[in-house]
Amino acid sequence: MSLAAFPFLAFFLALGAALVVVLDAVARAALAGAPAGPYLAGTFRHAAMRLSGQLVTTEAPDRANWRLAPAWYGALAAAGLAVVPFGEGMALIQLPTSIVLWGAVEALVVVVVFLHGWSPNAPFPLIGAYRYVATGLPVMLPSMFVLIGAALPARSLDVLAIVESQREMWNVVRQPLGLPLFLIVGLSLTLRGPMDYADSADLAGGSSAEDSGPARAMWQAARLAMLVAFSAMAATVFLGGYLGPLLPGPLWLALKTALVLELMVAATHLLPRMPVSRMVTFLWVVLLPVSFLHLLAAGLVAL
Amino acid sequence: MTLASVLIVAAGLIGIGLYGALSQQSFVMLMMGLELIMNGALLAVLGFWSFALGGMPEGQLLAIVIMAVMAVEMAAGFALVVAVYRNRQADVIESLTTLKQ
Amino acid sequence: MEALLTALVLTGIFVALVLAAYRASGPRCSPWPQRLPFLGGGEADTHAWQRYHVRFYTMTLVFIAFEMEMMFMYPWAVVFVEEGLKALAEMGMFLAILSLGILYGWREGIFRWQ
Amino acid sequence: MTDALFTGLSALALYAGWRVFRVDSMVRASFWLMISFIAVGGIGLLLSAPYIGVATVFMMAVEMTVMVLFMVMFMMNPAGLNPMMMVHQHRFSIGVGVVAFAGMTAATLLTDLPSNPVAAGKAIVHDLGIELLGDSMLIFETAGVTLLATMVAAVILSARTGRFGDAVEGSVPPGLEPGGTPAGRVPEKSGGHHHGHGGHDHGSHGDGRSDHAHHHEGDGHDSGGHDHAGDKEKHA
Amino acid sequence: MAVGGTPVFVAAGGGVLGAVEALRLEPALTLVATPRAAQVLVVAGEQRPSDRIALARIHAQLFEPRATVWWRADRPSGFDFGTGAPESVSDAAAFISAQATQSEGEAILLDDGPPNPWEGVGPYGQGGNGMMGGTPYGRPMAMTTDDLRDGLALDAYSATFGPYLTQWPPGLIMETTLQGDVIQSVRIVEAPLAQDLLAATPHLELARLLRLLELPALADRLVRAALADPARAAAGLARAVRWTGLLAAIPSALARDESGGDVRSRTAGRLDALSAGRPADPAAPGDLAAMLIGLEWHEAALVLASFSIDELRGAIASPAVRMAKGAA
Repeated sequence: MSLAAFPFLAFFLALGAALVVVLDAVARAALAGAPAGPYLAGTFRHAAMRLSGQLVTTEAPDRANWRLAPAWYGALAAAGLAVVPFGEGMALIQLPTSIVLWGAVEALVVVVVFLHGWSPNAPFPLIGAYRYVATGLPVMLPSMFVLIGAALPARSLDVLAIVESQREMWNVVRQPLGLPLFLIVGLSLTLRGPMDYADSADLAGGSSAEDSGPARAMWQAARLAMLVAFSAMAATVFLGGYLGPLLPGPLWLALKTALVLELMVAATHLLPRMPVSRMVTFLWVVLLPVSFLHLLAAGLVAL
Repeated sequence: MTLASVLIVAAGLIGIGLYGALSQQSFVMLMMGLELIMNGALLAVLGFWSFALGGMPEGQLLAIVIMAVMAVEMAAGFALVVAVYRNRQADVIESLTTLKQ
Repeated sequence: MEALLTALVLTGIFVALVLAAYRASGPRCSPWPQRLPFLGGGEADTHAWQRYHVRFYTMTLVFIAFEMEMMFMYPWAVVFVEEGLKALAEMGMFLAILSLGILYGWREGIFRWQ
Repeated sequence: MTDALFTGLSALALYAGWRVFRVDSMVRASFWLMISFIAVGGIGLLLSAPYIGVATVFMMAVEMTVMVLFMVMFMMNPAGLNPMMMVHQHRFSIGVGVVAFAGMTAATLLTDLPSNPVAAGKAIVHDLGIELLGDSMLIFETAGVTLLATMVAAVILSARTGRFGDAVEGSVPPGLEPGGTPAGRVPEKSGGHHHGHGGHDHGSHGDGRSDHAHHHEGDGHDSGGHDHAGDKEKHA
Repeated sequence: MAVGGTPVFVAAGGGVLGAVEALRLEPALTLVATPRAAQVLVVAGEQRPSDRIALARIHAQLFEPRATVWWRADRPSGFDFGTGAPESVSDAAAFISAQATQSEGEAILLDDGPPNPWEGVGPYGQGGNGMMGGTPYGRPMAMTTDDLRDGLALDAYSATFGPYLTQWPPGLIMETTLQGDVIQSVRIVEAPLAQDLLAATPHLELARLLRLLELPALADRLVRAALADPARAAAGLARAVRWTGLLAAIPSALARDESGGDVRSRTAGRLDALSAGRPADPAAPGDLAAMLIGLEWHEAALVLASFSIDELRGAIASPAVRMAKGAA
């Protein structure tokens, strides 16, 4: 453990989340053909107001799980970010198997999102929760293949070793299919755009349709935190993490994370979301074979 | 933390699991009991591996086998539940036993 | 051990944050009309909690069997470069066998809504 | 510190395991079981098993999610809105549980346990990888075939279109162009108006022919619920 | 993700959908899909007298302090709270946004009581008996029925949806029974309300569909183009929409209408109309309720959005079509 990483973790989560809000507003305004300024001002003004609203309940909710779901989601984001090294040896959680820990975070996200949708005892959240399980489970397969692919040249399951293995060449070059596959996983982890099966528009907000006031604000904040954690992980696994000339490591990581954030925001606004059964078939029949190919290619390159 | 303490905790998990597996009327709840027994077995294996086998890789392999057994048991068990429910509209163990006759 | 402690502390921080946010919020109790689940103005006959008809249940069973392969793959990845083509061949066989199961499931239509 | 963590995690594992059979909500029961597994995974970390420990969390989170789906699907009153106690031979089960625990504890305490702890700095995951690959392909082959058998068995038993259901539907190959229409949503030829509404478009991937067959076959087969449904509708 | 101004829920009635879409573009407001997220309820357009209770429910579901604004709408009797907003879109937006902080709170119109008595009933006082009986917490539990698709008789969830679901055409009320997320039976209680001319442009019809496919930014762009000049050919815009892969995301052969078109082909037709600057080709939904049966919820929403509101109204007008239960 490197306690020096703790302030970086806090900064990353806070600044990253703010950056996503800005990027989202800019992307949305640009696509809509409108100035971004007014949207941005409103967003920050209303975040504070939401926090003070009433915490509405439903007829017979599973209150503990409903109220704590945002906390678990945020904690998972933090735990995921904790395995990311901000500099040489500067990861909060150092394990010889830290990519397996990231995998566990992904699996637990499915649990948390399901609980969040199940607990209010209302139809739209319920449908959202089940939809998310349908896509959240199979989307873990490409994710694992991609991470294992990155572990091959590193000969280790440690994220630190994966970064060090990229000194000569970044994984994004060696394993070109990896980043796009991993981005799809990220969209699912953070319930965004084409993979937003939990909080969907056709369900009036899905798993968060019954959230009000601080519960809603916290859930949205946790989603942002997860987005930052995911982007940092993607930057670490594919873009060499903290590696880079001249600038200090954490700054390099921040820049690369911002780049991945931009990709994620763009994908959110530019790709449509298929009906869920189509997506499940797509995940198994298209993405899984593609990740097989990815692993094969990564293996051959690593040999 | 000694091997004995780990094994006692494992025994506790197995005991609770046995209680669940024997007492629950519903087939899916029975599977929960079985999983809990496996959980105890997993802990015992990890304890032995760590304290008594000097980190022999076969110990870890045994843990993986336990997990595989759990996965297989769950997949087959639930498939059976679906098949029975489709025919009988019930999931209690009694209906499974009548199915045998 | 440090990893466990770190995870516990991070979880504690987030739980505390969320609970603090709830504490600062407005009135607590909801009258009955406010508790009605949102249906765009309509009303439900029953509780939403139900024996929910999962439409993808066979897919999940295949998934847990397939996902076991991960348990084998992680350690495999560590020794892959060392063992070379032999490791590649073994994993290729393994995945090929499992893929048969997925192909069979696809043929039986388990990925679409039952 | 390690001892404190071990004690805490053990207590959590046992408490969560006990809650599994005491809560009314099936969702809570499954996730209590998951917490029990996570606690054991944590103990695994303390036992210097970084791979098995973390992988337990990963695998069990997934398995318990699936568990929840099926628990909610097939248990009456899945959310526990009405308190319930679905047990039989209760006292006997408690007795067996207690006796098993006492027996194993006694055995543990009375046996002279061997001691050979894991050496610090041992390449644990690496050794496991070498062990898995082994001299022959035995482990991977066995695991692969077992899992394949499980998958096939699960599909046959649970899917309605399995071998015991509509043989015709099952024998129609899916569309083979992965990029195109993966769901096999080929436009219907004549099946559409057979049952008078577009809803079954969805249920009839494969192709129009299979859809047609599906509905005729359904009347003659004794494959459970579908017939049942058909009968009800006729009566209504 | 929440971007923008005051979160408002618009309970849209008749003759106002185009104006509501214009309101959506105002940076001072963010239109949300659920009253749980809204600081202000905006009641817009002509309201059916029969929707009074639905409106009162939506009003009750807002979090406190409630604020209501009436915009281009007459108040139904009994709704003697809230303020009227100015007619013009930009003035209304500023006015509504200001109400968020000025409201003192409004009382709920509906009686405060559970739908069924439950407290103290039953052995544990939870309102139920046995495993499934009674009305625990004021509502009965769902019971099993046969299923259309795979023969597993699990619980069915029956509810009235609408008329204020923002993802559906305003005014549409359907009594729907679901098993899981698949529609088992549909009874159309009320047809959607007639809307203004702007709502019938291909731009706004596409925008409704794009929102269901999680492309809200492009939908806003379409609305902006429609507000500028709905008759002008917008080939570039149509291309931008096509490039998202929207047509590939829609399942093929979904909800065949009488002329043989499906959701995908109707959407493609709208895109062609958009790039040519003409109205879209008409389609005839036929038996709408039957068309929705057996569909997954998202697909059903896509089907509804793939017809124009006038087409839906026309299809529902004949009384024979209004009743359709179960499978044929």
